[in-house]
Amino acid sequence: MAFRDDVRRIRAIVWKDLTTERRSKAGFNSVASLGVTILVLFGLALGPDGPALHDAAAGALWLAILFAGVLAFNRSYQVELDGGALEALLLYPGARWAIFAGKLIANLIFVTLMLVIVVAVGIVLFSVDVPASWPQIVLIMMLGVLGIVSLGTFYAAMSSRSRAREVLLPLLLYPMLIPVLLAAMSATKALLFGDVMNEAGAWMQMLVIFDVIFLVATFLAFEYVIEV
Amino acid sequence: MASGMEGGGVGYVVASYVITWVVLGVMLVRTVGSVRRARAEYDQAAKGEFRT
Amino acid sequence: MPTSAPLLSPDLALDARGVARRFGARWVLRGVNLQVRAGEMVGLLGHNGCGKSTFMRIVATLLKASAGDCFVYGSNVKSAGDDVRHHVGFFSHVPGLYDDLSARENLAFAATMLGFPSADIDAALERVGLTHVTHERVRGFSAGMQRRLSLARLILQRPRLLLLDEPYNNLDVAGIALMNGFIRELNAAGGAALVVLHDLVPAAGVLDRTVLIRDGRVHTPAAADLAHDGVSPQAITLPAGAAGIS
Amino acid sequence: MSPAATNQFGPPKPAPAWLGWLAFLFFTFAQVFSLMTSPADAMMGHLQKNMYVHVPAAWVTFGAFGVVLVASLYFLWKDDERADLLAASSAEVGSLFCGLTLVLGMLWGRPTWGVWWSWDARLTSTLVLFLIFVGYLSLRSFVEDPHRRGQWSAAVGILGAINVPIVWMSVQWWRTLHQIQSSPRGLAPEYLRGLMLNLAAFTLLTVWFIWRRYEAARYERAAEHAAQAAALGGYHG
Repeated sequence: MAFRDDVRRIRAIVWKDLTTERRSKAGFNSVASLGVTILVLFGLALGPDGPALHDAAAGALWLAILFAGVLAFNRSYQVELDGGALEALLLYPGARWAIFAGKLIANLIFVTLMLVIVVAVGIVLFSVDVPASWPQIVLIMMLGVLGIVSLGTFYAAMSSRSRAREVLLPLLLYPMLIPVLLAAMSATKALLFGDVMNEAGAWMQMLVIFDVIFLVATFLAFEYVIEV
Repeated sequence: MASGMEGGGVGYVVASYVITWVVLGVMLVRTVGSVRRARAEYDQAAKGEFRT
Repeated sequence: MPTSAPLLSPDLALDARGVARRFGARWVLRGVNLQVRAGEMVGLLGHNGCGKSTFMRIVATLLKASAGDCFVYGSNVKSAGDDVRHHVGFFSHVPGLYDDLSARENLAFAATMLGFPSADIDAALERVGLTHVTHERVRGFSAGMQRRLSLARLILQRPRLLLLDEPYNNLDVAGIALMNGFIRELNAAGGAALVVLHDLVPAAGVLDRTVLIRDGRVHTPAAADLAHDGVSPQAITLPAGAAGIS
Repeated sequence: MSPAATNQFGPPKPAPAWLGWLAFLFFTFAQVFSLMTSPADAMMGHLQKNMYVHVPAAWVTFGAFGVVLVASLYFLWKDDERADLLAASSAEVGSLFCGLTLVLGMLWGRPTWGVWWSWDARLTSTLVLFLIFVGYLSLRSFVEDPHRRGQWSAAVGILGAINVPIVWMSVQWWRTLHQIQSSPRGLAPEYLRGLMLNLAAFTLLTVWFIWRRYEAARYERAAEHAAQAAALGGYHG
């Protein structure tokens, strides 16, 4: 009963976040364009040399997603801060984790859509040959995005409500994301090069473990950061 | 590992110890200073309480 | 109403015992004791920054008290926040609406979050007089319209303890009548209300008594107290026998 | 009586004066002793002596972070502000030792491996730990409200503590796939004695530093309470 209410609340929050995001149009377009711009900058930094670009493609893709994603996380709380909506949100009965779950799912959809655009552009810019194992790459991307979004949604709940939020979120978030990013980058890179050392599977396992650990930790700790 | 290390690297060792001692010294001075300052502030506040 | 908390004093809608709160080094509330019985409407006065809103936010579980205990229908706001949130409706000075959702969508979201997904949203909108803007985005609403929409959310919720923080701000005469009608209706159903005010006139005939927060504590005001805090001395006579004045 | 009433506290019990003297005298003794007694290493020469500062500094860094973790968990559990102050003091001291560890590691790495930095698991996770300390301390400086600061920094501290071993694990993996790890050698007893002495000395120093920082934080908090009580004539109503 109560659980079904919470599921309904999660759905409502996801719908609300995505609808407001869709209607304020500028949001998604600018974040996705930023992701593409970062890719272009990486391309310029790594030189016109074809093989070098190909080598660095996996890392550049993930960093572009990370840098653009950070903007999305703060934005998702900005909606709540305008007009004191967060106060109203916290006044509704129901479990606190439902709020986190709703925001997390909305951010997951948002970042995934952005990822589709960034990856499409990245394949062209970095002359990536899509390997036969592309379904595995898609799976790794979903796992990596899940890790980034769960920690990002959690830390943005604090940074968006503090002074200096632009600095604070990356400062807190990036060191926490090192394991997830390392695993995601390594797995993607291995698969792009045909996984000759058979390491992609192991990286994927680690990614699953990291995701589970960080999801559990952020779900448990969310109540402490959102109240107060 | 390089074997031509005997006698070499003394500069690095000296630097390590100097840095460690300087850092600890600065920490000591600052810590003692902060306790003293906080203590004085507290004593003043507590005295104010008795006056009123 | 579903409650699982032990009922310490179920006939008390609100029971605050020594509630204190500090911000940094500043103690805003220094031991508020206030009891509100079910069915009682209490006005809360005090000059700006005296802690009225802070107290309301503590009761609404939005802030934690630094010391003291506070119970709503027997549930501790600190340890049984979720039970308290089932009872409390908070009308704060911020609208708490989403600018890019329409009036109807805002209410539908609120209804789901409150756990009443099948609530009659159109009836609530009609009651606050916003039927003509049902599908318009809140971004274009005036401050008064936003207040009315927030009131519609309270109408959906029908809380047992109403916390109103300066509810008459930005409301026109019709809006004030609407607000008072809603308060009386909840009162008739046995609900209680705590109303923060800086002007007693619009609340004439609604309140059973008024209290004053000064120096972080609750006082029962004398006329001189009210003058000190910027409320006209005549106002004190209003709540007692003022049913016919407005 | 209520749990939050524990957040009303007076001045702290000061750290005993002898502890400070003991810590610094013992530290001086340990340093001199280990420098005098250890012969030049066959492989590393005098560079080996870096061990007596580098290893203990790393050890107390992780110890201090352990205190942050435990104090943060206790704070969320009991809502006792003193635990929050202890976590903050420990993070301040720990971050300094963490920075020291990194610098000393570079001063060891440069003559040994020929590079200032190598991306191995130990170095990288120490660097990440330093970044987490920095994030933790800047979060504290950006949030004024003590309730909020306590809960937020406790959450950041706990998640950071979870993260450090995970970083270590993932970097270890990353490295073994690309390059062979340098295997640690066993330590001769004449070096071990000096190392143990220094480990004990650094631990004692750190305990004293954290205690004094905590003492200062407690005085500051108590002064705030006292000033308020004086201005308003007591708070218990």
